[in-house]
Amino acid sequence: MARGGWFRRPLRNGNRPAPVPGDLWTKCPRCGEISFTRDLERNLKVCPKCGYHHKLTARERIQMTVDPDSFEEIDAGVCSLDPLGFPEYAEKLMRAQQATGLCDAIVTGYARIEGYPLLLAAADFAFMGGSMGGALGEKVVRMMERAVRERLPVVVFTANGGGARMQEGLFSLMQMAKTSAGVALLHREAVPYIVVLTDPTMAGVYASFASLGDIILAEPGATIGFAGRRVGNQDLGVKLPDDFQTAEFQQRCGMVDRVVPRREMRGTLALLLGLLAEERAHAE
Amino acid sequence: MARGGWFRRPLRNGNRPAPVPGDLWTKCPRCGEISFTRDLERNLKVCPKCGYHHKLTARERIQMTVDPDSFEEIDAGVCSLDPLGFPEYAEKLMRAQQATGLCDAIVTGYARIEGYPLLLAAADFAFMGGSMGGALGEKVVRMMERAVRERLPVVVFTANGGGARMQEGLFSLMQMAKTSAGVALLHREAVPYIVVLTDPTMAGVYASFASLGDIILAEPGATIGFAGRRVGNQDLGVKLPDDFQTAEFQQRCGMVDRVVPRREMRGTLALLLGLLAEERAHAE
Amino acid sequence: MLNNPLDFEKDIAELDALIAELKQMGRDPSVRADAAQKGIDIEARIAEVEAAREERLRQIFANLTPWNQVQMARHPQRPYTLDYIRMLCDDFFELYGDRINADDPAIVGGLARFQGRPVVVLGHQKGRDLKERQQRNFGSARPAGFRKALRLMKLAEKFRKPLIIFVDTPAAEANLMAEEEGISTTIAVNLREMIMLRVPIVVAVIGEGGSGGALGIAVGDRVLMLEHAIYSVIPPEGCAAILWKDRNRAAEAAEALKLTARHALEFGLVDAIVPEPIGGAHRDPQAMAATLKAAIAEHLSALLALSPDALTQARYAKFRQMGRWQELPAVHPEVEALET
Amino acid sequence: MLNNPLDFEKDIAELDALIAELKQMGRDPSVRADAAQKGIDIEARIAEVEAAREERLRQIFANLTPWNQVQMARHPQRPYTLDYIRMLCDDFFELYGDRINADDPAIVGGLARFQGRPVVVLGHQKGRDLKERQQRNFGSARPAGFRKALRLMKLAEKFRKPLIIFVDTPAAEANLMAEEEGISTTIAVNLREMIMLRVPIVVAVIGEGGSGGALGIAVGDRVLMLEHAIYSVIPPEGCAAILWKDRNRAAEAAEALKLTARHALEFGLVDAIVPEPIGGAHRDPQAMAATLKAAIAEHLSALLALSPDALTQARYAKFRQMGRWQELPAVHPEVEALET
Ligand SMILES: [Zn+2]
Ligand SMILES: [Zn+2]
Repeated sequence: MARGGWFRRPLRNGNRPAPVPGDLWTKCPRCGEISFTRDLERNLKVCPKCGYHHKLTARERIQMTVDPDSFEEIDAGVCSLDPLGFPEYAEKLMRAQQATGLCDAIVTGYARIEGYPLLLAAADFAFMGGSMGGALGEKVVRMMERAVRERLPVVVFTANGGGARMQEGLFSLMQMAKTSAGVALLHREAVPYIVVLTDPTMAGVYASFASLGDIILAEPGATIGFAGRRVGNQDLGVKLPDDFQTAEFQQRCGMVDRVVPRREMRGTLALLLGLLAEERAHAE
Repeated sequence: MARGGWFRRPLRNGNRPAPVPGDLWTKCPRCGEISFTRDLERNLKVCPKCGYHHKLTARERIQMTVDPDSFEEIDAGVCSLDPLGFPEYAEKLMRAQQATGLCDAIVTGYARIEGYPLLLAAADFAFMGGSMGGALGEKVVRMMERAVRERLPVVVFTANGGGARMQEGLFSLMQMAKTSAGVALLHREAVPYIVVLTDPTMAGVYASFASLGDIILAEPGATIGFAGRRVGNQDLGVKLPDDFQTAEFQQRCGMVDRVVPRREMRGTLALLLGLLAEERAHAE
Repeated sequence: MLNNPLDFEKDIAELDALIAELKQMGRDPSVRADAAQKGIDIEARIAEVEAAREERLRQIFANLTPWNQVQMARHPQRPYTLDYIRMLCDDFFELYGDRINADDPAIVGGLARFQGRPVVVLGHQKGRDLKERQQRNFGSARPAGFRKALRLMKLAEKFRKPLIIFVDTPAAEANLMAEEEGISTTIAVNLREMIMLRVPIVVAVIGEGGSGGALGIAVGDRVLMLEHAIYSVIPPEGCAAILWKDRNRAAEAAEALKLTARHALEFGLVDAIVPEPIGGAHRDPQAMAATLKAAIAEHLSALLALSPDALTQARYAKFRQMGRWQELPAVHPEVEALET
Repeated sequence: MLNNPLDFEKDIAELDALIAELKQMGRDPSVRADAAQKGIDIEARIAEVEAAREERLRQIFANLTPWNQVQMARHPQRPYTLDYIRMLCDDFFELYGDRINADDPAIVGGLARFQGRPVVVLGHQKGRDLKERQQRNFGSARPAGFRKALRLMKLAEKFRKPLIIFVDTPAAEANLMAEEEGISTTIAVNLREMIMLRVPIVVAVIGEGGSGGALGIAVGDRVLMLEHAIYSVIPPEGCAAILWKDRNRAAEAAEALKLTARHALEFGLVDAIVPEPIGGAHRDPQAMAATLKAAIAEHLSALLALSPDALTQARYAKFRQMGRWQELPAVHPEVEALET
């Protein structure tokens, strides 16, 4: 898939096209509250009435999180292929690229948070549900290998509702092993790795690099789990808890360290980066 | 406590005094069956009717398990002290020594099982419930350190219903850390460590070296657990399973690899020693 | 003869029945006499039908669709992990429990000897009859199963025993309890730990390689696939449900997913295909076991020549390169600006 | 002033009440005028009573019985782990969960700064009010708590952060669920892993050091005990029940068990006693925190000078030598035979 003309504009301004008039207002999917989109954005896209955390694009997430002008993207040109010739995949890919201005469902790069340098990844649900194909896996591993070489901590914002991208078949399943191999390197080399689970993080992504953080944070109310409610083989008569497969449920089950509201995320990450920052080994 | 005259005879013949006439018959505590003691012994002290595994003394256990004449005791002279001046402890100790012919509740030494050399320990419930004081801890750690030096596998038969020996106060609690430190050495040095949980194994012993085996076997029906049924803080209204704190319960809970009848124990240990025997590292 | 033939096995089943009938006739003296009088040679007739059967078998199995492969991989009479362990190994001593809170019978494993050498073997275990199938949860492992598997892998590493792993699962368990016990986390931890494990790992996909539940014990130095095994990111039924909102289009999905051993080998995602007896492993388990044993032995012996560092480096490199992508030239905003 | 004084604290409580009353009088102008007329100097009277109070306090606390020490260690107003973390550390960021199946609020911990240096802190946490006490299970940790503690210890080791651990528990949880989740195994694993942990570990027993539940997070390079803390292999009530079938003889058992800080230090089983403000830590938590902080800082700085190998070797040696025994000359059967 060659880089077409459509590809340039969104990449250059690094964001979605300007909102059409209908986007002036945004309706909260949880409580129905209608807010000025601009007000909502000032509130970090958190519903002022019920606290619902709207999904963010990868670029919005990065902008909200890192020090101004500190983000330096890497591997931006890594694009998915259609190795199986899977029905409709090529078209879907192109539409996702056009809609998001991204090559694939994750953006990686260098950044600083309150001065602390790090490598950061942010997934974009709008790109085919944030699903993990060969491009995503490659970008994640490259970032992790770079983190090991340069001894920089890694922060990953997940939003991969689709888990592995089935259109890439067994290749996509293997991204679970590939990204976890990256984490194994970080782990062996004691490079700090912080995961922030955002809405939604499921299946093959949650069952690989997303649940391997030294510290795992999550946004309030985010859907996080293995198999979708309908996909899961639920035993008859078992009543699912109301908060089944949410951030809060996962914290109760011991999988998540803290549920952190978006407003506190940047400060929390800065605090953690400071606490985990490398020191000279004590006399080793 | 000096070594008294009473001490010599039992140590020399290494076993209990000959049974008094009343011991000609033995009643099964589970099914009430009365057997000729001699027949019962021929049946490895397993009730021919219900399969109940009678408790064994340390020396009986060793004799039943190792190759004839292969056992060579070590550290036989390590004796408990009464570091707290605890009420009645000195007397209890002396009575236990006289009754069992042992210095303390465990016997350790070199042995062979179907030719495989190993270090072996067998606890003796008849010695103050097999409880763990300073002597037991010291003997266990010495054996483990020896196993590391000589690269011999370790097999431990536990039967420590009392757990830590409260008469030695905090000293006895620290035997949990001390024996587990021994296991940490075995673990780090990759020396095989097989535990056989026999009736009963509880509390401080089960919560230290007894549950740290690479492979954990148990005798059928053995009582194994943390706190005694009455000591445990059972929630009101919770019905305990019938087999609560048995070998079978612990296997169901994932803590025990296999429940092995006494008749198969020797063969099982030989098989495992063969499978775990050291080989040359493959090109390391 | 098979009890529950698949659709495309029905011809064979009929020929099998005919052969059986002829053989029974051949054992009846009066029938034989009668046939002889009529000039009918029963033996020759049997030989004819047997030849036809072989021919038909060859024909059928030369033209299996991907969906047929799915059916084959799930065949209820296929040998399972414990069957292979018994046929390939001696002195198997099964170990139980995850040392956390359970033993999961959907994954089995233990110590054994393979060609005389102590190894650790493990794998998913489906059940043969209804009761065992339920007890083993149809081979769908819960978190305790993956933890037991990891415990055995660490045991293997500690005592420097090679690992032989059999994969055969529809998927990992996904009910409420699995979620509460962190099924995702457990699988992820296995993936991370297997990559760095310092002993040789040979994996054989013997039936269903069902997504994360399979991969969670399948990060091997060599991954072999039996000829009729499948390996897929999603069950074809689930894929059809997502794509076309119609689980009945599973056969189409199976086609699209390219989940056969042949595809996995072409893609470089598995290392070798282990051929099955004609008609599938279940028609001659002993022959299948012999072939599989030879394949494992060959790969294991190559791996045993490597140091632990070389092993883990190669394993990392193997999984690290998986996936297909392209890299466009980096986009420089200034250049773009000039172009516009 | 304390709300629920212990028996032996009652005198103090009464004097406290008297002082409060006098002070209130002193604030009332009419009362003051009246007193001045009668030649009563309220300030002097307050000073007198305060002196008497100090004297009485000194008297009482110079003569605490072991049972009084047990009561002090369990005092409901004593500072708990989270109080000390807040008073001793900055930037505390609590971490949750064992990554297996739960978060146990009976053990708390996280990252923090101690004198500017990043550390990992953790400890048992009792509850202050009834609701919190139940939520935290009275500081009795379940398996998930010990697993969370181990997870944090491994985090500390990975990132080379020293560990500061606060011990304050009546005992480990012992109900059916704890047994099903392997409370014994979990404690044992912690003991084994702590011995080899490659970062400094300073432990402070701040209240109740309750048997295995305490030791399961207390294998430190330095183990400090607050003056009125206890450390025991068994609760005195349980000991009395076993010895005399009478839980009410707990005071005698406390005496026999020698469970005070002074004894533990004499026995060489802890490394130092941290003195408490007169009357106990709860009478002046800030002063207590300052003393404890200085003690931890001193020990930590000595440990930070050691290499990981030196640390683990010393830790092994420290716990390996614990216990008292004697060794009789080896018995040689031949010699025995000659003697007989
Ligand atoms: Zn809302
Ligand atoms: Zn019986």
